[in-house]
Amino acid sequence: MNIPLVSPAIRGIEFNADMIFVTAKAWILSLLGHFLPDWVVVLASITISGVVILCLGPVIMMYLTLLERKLIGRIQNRYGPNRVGKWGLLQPIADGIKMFTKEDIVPAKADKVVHLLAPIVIVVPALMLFLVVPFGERMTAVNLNIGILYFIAVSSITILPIFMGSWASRNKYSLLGGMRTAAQMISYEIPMTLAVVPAIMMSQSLSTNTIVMSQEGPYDMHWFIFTPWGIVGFIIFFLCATAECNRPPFDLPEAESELVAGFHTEYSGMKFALFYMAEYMNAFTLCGIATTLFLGGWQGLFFPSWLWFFGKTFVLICVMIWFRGTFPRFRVDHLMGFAWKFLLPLTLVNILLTALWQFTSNLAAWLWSILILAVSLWVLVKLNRTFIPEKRHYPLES
Amino acid sequence: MTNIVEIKNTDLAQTLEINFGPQHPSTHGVFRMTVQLEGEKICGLRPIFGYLHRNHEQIAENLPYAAIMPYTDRLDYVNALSNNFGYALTIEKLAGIEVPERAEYIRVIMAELARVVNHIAVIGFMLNDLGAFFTPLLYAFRERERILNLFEEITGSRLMNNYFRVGGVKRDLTGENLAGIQKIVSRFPAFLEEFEALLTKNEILCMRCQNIGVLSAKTATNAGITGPVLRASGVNYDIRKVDGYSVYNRFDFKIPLGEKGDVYDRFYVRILEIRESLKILDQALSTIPPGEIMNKKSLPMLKMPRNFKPPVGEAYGRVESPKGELGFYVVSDGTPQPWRYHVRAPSLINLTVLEEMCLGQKIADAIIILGSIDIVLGETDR
Amino acid sequence: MTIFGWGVFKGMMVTLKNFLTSYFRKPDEGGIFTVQYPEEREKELENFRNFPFLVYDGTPEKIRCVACGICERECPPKCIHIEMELDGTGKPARKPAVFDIDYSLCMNCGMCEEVCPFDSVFMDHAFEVTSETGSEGLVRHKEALLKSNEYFQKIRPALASTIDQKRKAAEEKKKATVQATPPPAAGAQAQGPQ
Amino acid sequence: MNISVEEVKKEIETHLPNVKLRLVRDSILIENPEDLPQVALFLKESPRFLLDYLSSVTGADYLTFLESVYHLYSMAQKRGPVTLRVRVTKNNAKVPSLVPVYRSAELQEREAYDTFGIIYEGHPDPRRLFMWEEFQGYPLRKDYAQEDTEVLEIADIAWLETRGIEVPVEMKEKAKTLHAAGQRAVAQKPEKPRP
Repeated sequence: MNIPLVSPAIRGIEFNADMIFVTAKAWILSLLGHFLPDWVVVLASITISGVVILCLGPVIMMYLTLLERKLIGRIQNRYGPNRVGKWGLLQPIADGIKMFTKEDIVPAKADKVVHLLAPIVIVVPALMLFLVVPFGERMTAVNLNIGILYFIAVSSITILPIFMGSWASRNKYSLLGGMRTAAQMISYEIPMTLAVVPAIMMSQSLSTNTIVMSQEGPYDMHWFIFTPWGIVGFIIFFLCATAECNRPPFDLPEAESELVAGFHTEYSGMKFALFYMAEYMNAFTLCGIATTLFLGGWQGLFFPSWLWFFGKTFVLICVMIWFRGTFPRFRVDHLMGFAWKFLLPLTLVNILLTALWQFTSNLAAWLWSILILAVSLWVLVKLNRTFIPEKRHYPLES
Repeated sequence: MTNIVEIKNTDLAQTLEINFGPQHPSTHGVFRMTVQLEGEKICGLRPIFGYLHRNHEQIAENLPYAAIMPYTDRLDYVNALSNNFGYALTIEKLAGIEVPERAEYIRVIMAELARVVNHIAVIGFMLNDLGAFFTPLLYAFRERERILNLFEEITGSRLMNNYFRVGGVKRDLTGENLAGIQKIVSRFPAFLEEFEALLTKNEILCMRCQNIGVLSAKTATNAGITGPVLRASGVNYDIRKVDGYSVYNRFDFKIPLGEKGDVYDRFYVRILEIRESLKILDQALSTIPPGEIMNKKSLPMLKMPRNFKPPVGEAYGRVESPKGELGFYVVSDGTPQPWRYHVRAPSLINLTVLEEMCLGQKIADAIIILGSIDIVLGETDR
Repeated sequence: MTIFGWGVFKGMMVTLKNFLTSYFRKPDEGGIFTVQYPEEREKELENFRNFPFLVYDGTPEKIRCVACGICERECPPKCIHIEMELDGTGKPARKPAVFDIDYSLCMNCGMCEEVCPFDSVFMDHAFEVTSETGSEGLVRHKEALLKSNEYFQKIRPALASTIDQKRKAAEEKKKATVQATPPPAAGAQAQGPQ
Repeated sequence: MNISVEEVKKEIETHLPNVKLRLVRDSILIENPEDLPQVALFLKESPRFLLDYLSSVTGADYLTFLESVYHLYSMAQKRGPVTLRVRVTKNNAKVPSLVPVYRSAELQEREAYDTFGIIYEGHPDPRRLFMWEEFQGYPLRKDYAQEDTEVLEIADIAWLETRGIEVPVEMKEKAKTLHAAGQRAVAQKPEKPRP
């Protein structure tokens, strides 16, 4: 008997590179559908997505570390890792083995349970964030209609495990790092959330899929970033995302030169690796969401949708790495000032601008929005004199 | 003024005491300070020394004069040549030995190269303390590497040069060496341009450095602060100009002065000092005379160090090392070993005002203030 | 007034430039300056000094060192130990029986090289010195320290050739004086080492 | 630019008639150590010399007495040095501190106290600088004998025993007798330098 490998319901899908993953999943499911009852197929569908995400997270994290070390190496005129495997491609695996074989040290006076829980708790929200990221057309794991709300809610959980870890370590450096984290992340949540609002307003949806879809247009280049409010929103969102995942120049919680290693001073081995993993996965998802919101998600010409998405996300990650290779760190009070006195007012102006943009969007709109932005920027810079470098004069005497 | 070192812990419940060092990524070695914190604000700071103490002075008092030279390398191991210079000057003063002209020029060239090495390394390390992830440091080290290769070629060692001798220098500079130095000097301004583009106008750096750790000229003078830290406070005092030792008075160079005496001034004064050093190097390379490199009188001393006995007396010699005034006080009793040998270490004395500069600032500032003072523990603890 | 953020932007351009140039520039002109050590090595510079070694002419028996002990006395960290070899009659043979250098103490200052009146001790270029037994394993005995004049010629050609010339001249001078007035001790000394 | 010592001496003697001075090796020896702060303050304030910068403070051991040496410079006039010195006996090595006049003396006086045992009276923080507080003896004095590292102290033995390391009985007894006598274990000088 001839069993059809592809069920008739799936046949309708065009078999092309764009849909390769979607088709593959559908094919597996249809194959299972031949032998097993329906509820198993539904379960399998969930499991496949889950397994893919669970594998994707760590793999992305591993190769992000490699990418970061390579890029920073090149920025500093070095090679970066190039010993394990060709171009150091096996370096993350070597690092993983090293992490697993390291002794797991728990300070004698630490709160053992919380100390153990913190790295586990931090990875969970980082993985949960992957659910709503649209990796490509029809490639969102769970197409929530409140996707962005879910993203904002889950991403803010990260503060908790960091503070848990820092508190449980009973180390003063950790404690300072934890306090800094709490202050920093709560402050940067606000401008980040407000920076998302324009995108939601324009797409009139909280679903990540719909937001991407609303950026469709001629030549697939009708991205939100090509509007004045889009570019401002994107920059604010990106800066806040950098601060949210504790990356330089906002890496105060782990400030190496001040607090040794900040909140993970007392962590070693795999627990430390989990903190690291969460940080990199957060960096990836935040860049992914930034892509979704402002860079048109999977929209793009010629190439498959998932390639566009990953390409855009990796460009953003490279910019984060570039920041790390260039900037000195902020100081606590400057960091807070930057969030509350500069970014927050700017997001409010931006929301206003978006509201106006909905009524008129033509060349004149461009002009007056640039005017409004320039004026508000000028006012903000004038109000924030501490951010402006003083001019110094250095006499040369004999 | 008298109660400077006492920690003011009026309310212990509100303050947090933290040990920075001796194992800490940015205390430049094994320096240790206990910091009293109110939130992130510093309300008390106490430096603790001695983790790298090896009684340099007693080691030297048991050695013949010539054999002390390699030990002076280990004082400030970032620029050993300045230490060599100070020691050689002091012994020459003590024994009344003249130095041939060419040797003086070679000394000036090498000491200025060492100054350049030290200043770029310090700026790089300071930026690392600020949190720039090694990029400025590695750019600085890229240039430093070229100079160190040159040192290796000329002196035989990259860091522990042991190059100066009482009455001259160990080895002559060949034409090839001079060309090599000239090449470095001529390409250095381009690097400085790049370095400044990366750093000096950077808003984050300015925010972090300006008006932090201000040191007034009066306090600086009274506390015996020397070197770039003093000049950043606006005091025009450079021993190269004041004493005019060696042949420094033949060169035309200026002394950059700071405006406010904060971390940014200290950082920028160092960059300007590199430019002045390059000017001195340019002049010295074009006017270096031919001739002897060693006083004939002191040759036997090098062959038989134990036969060298300076007359009974004492001498205090000082040089402008990149860290500040490096002084050597040597008392001779007519035996081959010095009776008393003392090093006035700039890194140590510049730390006198550390607490005063840090009070009321944030933790992150304390780190960069320490970085801007530029200490080397080999010299601080001796 | 400069635009707010311009300094940050300029800094980023510098790092971007360095990132790009690292791919095609030469190490000397702003490219990658890493020397990948075990495979690549920097050029050995003639004046580089590391640990001391002893020079012999021709065969290891013809050692230049006469065990005078000057280097032992002048060594600042006192890492050299010499014992004179005695010939059958109990007289010193002007040759070291024991010549140890503790590499774990040596601080590479080059003092021994400078004070040696017999051009016997020189600083080596070999810097890959390790031991599996801690500092005891780093004590080098005479056999390990002895290296031929050819080796010396190879690592430091300029210095070695001037010293060879100097020695040759001194020998000729000595020969001339010996031929003029042969002292009785000269013959005995020539036979001594055998 | 140098300052002639005779000139300085004459100036001090005219303004501070009670102070007894003597010239030693191009430097001014202040006969009575108590006069030191007075002289230093005068030299710092006097418009003629303006010696506002204390470069170096150090001690020296001359077997019969200890010396504290000060090198003064003028930053304002760019002149110097003027060397001051005071002499004290080893039993009563007390010199008034110069910290109220020059803060640069702060760490250097601590160093001189650490290495020579000269007590600087009135120093705001008279602790040892390099050595730990429990350290006995003054390492740069000529009569200082090095500690015998083979002999353990009582504290060391206690530390070892808490970690279950057995200490030979002779060592314990030696430590006890030394501790009772309040002495340090002093090393015999090695007869021959080590190979």
